[in-house]
Amino acid sequence: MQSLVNQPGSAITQSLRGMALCHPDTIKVHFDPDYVERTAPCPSGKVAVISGSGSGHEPLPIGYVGLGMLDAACPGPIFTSPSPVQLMAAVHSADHGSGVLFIVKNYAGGVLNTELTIEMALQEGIDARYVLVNDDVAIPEVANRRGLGAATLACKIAGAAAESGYSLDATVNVTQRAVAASRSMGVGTNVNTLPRNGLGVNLADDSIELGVGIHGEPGEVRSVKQGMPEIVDLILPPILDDLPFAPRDRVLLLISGMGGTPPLELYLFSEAIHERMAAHQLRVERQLIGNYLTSLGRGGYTMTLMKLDDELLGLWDAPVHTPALHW
Amino acid sequence: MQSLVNQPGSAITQSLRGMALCHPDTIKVHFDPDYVERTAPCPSGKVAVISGSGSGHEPLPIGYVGLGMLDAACPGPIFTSPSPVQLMAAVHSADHGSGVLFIVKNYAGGVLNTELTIEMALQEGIDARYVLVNDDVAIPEVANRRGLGAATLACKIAGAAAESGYSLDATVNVTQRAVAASRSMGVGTNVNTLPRNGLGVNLADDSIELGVGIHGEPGEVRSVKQGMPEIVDLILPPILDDLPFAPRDRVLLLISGMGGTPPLELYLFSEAIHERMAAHQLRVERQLIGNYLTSLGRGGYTMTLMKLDDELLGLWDAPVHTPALHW
Amino acid sequence: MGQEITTSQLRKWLLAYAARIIENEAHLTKLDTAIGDADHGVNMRRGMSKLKERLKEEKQSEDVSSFLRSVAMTLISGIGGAAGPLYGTFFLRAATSPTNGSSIDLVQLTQMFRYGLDGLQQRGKAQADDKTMIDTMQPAVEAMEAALAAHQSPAVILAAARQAAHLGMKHTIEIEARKGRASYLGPHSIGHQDPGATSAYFLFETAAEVFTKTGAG
Amino acid sequence: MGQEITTSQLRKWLLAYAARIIENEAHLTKLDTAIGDADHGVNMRRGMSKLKERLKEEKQSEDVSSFLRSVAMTLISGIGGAAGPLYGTFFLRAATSPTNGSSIDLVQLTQMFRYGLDGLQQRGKAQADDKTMIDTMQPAVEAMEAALAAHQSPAVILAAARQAAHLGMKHTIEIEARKGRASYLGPHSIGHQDPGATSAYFLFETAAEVFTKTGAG
Ligand SMILES: Nc1ncnc2c1ncn2[C@@H]1O[C@H](COP(=O)(O)OP(=O)(O)O)[C@@H](O)[C@H]1O
Ligand SMILES: Nc1ncnc2c1ncn2[C@@H]1O[C@H](COP(=O)(O)OP(=O)(O)O)[C@@H](O)[C@H]1O
Ligand SMILES: [Mg+2]
Ligand SMILES: [Mg+2]
Ligand SMILES: [Mg+2]
Ligand SMILES: [Mg+2]
Repeated sequence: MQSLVNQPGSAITQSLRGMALCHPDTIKVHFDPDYVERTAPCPSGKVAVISGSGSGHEPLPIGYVGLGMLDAACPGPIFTSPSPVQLMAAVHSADHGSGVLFIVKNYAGGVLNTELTIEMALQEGIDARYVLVNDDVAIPEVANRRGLGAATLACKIAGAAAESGYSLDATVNVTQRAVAASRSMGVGTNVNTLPRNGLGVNLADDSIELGVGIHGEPGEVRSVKQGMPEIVDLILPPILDDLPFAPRDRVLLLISGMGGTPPLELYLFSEAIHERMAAHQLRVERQLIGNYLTSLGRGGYTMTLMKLDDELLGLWDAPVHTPALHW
Repeated sequence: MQSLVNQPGSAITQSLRGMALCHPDTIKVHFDPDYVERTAPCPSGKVAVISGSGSGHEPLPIGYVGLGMLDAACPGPIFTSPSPVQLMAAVHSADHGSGVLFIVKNYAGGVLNTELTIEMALQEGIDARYVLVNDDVAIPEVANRRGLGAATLACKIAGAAAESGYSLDATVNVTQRAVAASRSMGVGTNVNTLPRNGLGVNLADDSIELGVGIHGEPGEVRSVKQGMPEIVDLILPPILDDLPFAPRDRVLLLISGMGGTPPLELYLFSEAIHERMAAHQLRVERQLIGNYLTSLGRGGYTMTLMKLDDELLGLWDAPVHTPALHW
Repeated sequence: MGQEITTSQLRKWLLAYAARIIENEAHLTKLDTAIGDADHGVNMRRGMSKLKERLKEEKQSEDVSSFLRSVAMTLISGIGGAAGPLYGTFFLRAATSPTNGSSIDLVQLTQMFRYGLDGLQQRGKAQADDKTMIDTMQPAVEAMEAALAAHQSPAVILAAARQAAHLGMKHTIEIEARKGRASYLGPHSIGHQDPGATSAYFLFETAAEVFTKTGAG
Repeated sequence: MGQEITTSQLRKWLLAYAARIIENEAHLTKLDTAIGDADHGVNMRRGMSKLKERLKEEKQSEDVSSFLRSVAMTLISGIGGAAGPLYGTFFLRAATSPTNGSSIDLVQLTQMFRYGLDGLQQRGKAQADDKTMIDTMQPAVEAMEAALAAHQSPAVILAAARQAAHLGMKHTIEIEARKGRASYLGPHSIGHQDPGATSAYFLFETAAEVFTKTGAG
């Protein structure tokens, strides 16, 4: 039933309306230009935190709108970043004079649209900045690294900081620290494909795609004979060595399915990760397992580690009330 | 990467361990026989609520173990109900002398294993009963109706009743009322298949399988030209007419993906449902949208409506602290 | 009727049964793929592997009842699904039939099957023609009882059981399922042989092979 | 250099451009499927549909700058992805180039392209040979400037731009991507023509067609 999601335009609009109808106490949706804002009132002087993203990665970004996280979010077409017109509408809704922070995954479209929006906002006298999320160690050149699970973490950290009264500078700084302390990698498990086009080749039953992107960007096809532990041994060293993470580091572990991964398999993946965390003497202080950054209905998962300190831990634990995160 | 989930035995064990490692504050897992128990202490005199299920439907049942829901749960092999040996181990762990209630989806294996277990428990002097969950209106004969989303609701209602001190009789009664007030139906969207065997035929891009089961039991293949509203119009009348639900009824709406459904599509489905709820003047007092009853990684969704009264609403709202439900 | 079947011969029977099921795992799963959830072979093989483990320990002069009870518990924990409690109840109840301690004669063997069948039927509440293992077992047990009443030889009694079981199993092809997962298919279940009726047939087939060879004469 | 291009002729050019892109939607998406995320055609078609809507309203004696600015805003809101802000910035910046009010001459047209290119390059920070639309635009603008300096006729200037754009577009087949999604492919991006370089080529192709026909002479 690929066609359900493929109706250009209207599927996004209806899905957006669906999300708002499912969470009427938390979010409010606007159309044309499309954006979503929180219903919870803002403390005065609060910095606005906004994120835009192509659709198909739900709950990101709309599911992160609400108290303690995003003030507003904009969904683009499938896998295509939203326009400055949408982003400016979100700015006008969320800005209360203390400035705006955009959380942007490092893809050309997201960065370019945000930079253009920031120029427009500055012309209107609104102080606007962005933090670039680039946690994907599958890309060797740091400048080209894509944004993965750290986008979820950055939205939470920035939102908690803003909610608790951090200034724009301070919110930018702590969010940049959160991203700088995070590393991720993705694994595709079923179809080596661009979901939109139904193209692509089925992976063999014993094969994965290592370092896959969340828009069908291909990874490296590897045959895996030993099951999950072998997969985790392929992604963990690049993650751990890059920061690097060291024994006794306190970490936050985020495991996200890509939308087509059975929960059974996600917990299988988690088990192998936890075993290695213990072997590396990493202290998993907090964890989140579920669908937090998806790629339409493809099979696969991403793993993200963030090195924690007391400030980041406090901001992570701060109350949040959104469709996707709630505590 | 079908093979990851298909390793008989060890995949279940490892996934179970994974779930426990992800929720160490909430659940504790035992092996051989396999069962999971809550870590939260039980109020004295509390009735024990237990559910067993074949694996592949996660979070059901293990994700519902914890304060305010299940005291223990047993996972069987993929799509195969757990054995009386497992269920008795759960009984021994959870029974504190006030009796045991099993929540059983209406499939031959589940019912037969539970009945055998109850005979064993009675021989040991333990008062044990079961409530049969049979909410699937896709099956015309009421006696054969399968258990779908009402299993999640029954676990919550029974758990809240037991936690708040209901007797075994009273817990059985209110849980039976909850099931009797619930109706469901499933829709398959991608592969008309038994996931385990990789058999089956891909559905055409504009086709769905109406009334599909959660173990690959086939539904009726239908071509759908108008998208989601048309799908909802196929499943809603059988659900509404069966109870029947009437205008101004207060209802709880549960929408669950089957494990391979993108969140975007699930919200699209929700939107069409909400529109019809309004048209039928049904008052959606509570709702849950996500993966609550899955069928490995297949594409599709189930919709469940429960007619609410004050008692059921109160039990639904009662605190719960499990891997999958938390408030 | 002087033939005595010892616990050790019952063990041989069940070892032969386990081997036959394991040989036929793919076949049973294929049958369950057509009208069920594609696991009957997997379930039975899992149970049979445990049963073979259990049967390795040959205890000296074990009595028939406790032997059958331990077989039952092994199958209950090992098979799973619908078939586990059904076969388990069959042997649990068979274990309560009359014996001579560590052996049974052919009258008692027939009673053992009757007790097992009745227990299984109470457990599953299926009738003849519901397209289940009952359709194999009920005619087989009735054929044994009739042959016994007609004072037939052990070999003839066992052959009659096997033949009736075979006919019953084949009969499931023609009928519509009213119990178990196949019942969801309604009339679409017609034309397919029931997997449980098939695994049940092997009970009588191997009984005829093992008890005729070892016991007759 | 007496030829004047009016706002109405710019409108004709962009209508021709929109039509050319819409004809080539599948082709552009196919190119983006090989080395991107399979949406460049979809993105450009979405933008061009909006642009056609916008161009329907023909305002009397609209001045070139505000016309180009409104084209920019339409593309910014309509295209999305990476291409949206890039083409948007191109026209936003082009709108700041010198004009004669409601017309421009060929010098000013060349300046308009130069302003647009510089703006796009500042926005995207791509260099020549990064395998992007820059590889089409930069040689095309340089060819216009050279032909202008050599006092060529309008037709020759526009033909030079089109030819250089075409060569630049084809050159992207041979090089490795260093910007945009195709950069994730590293050396695997070689052998594929860049989708953005292709959509950018049509700007110069339709300019040559429209301005040579309507304006020259
Ligand atoms: N109520 C019943 N009474 C007797 N036999 C039954 C009953 N329900 C199911 N069966 C038998 O069980 C078989 C299926 O067993 P199996 O596939 O192992 O379990 P499941 O149906 O749980 O997957 C059916 O082929 C049928 O013969
Ligand atoms: N930094 C950049 N500078 C110039 N052009 C770029 C840059 N990044 C990408 N592009 C162009 O954008 C094109 C892709 O556009 P499109 O597919 O619409 O957007 P997206 O990459 O967001 O899906 C590429 O083919 C390339 O020509
Ligand atoms: Mg894109
Ligand atoms: Mg089964
Ligand atoms: Mg079966
Ligand atoms: Mg693209």
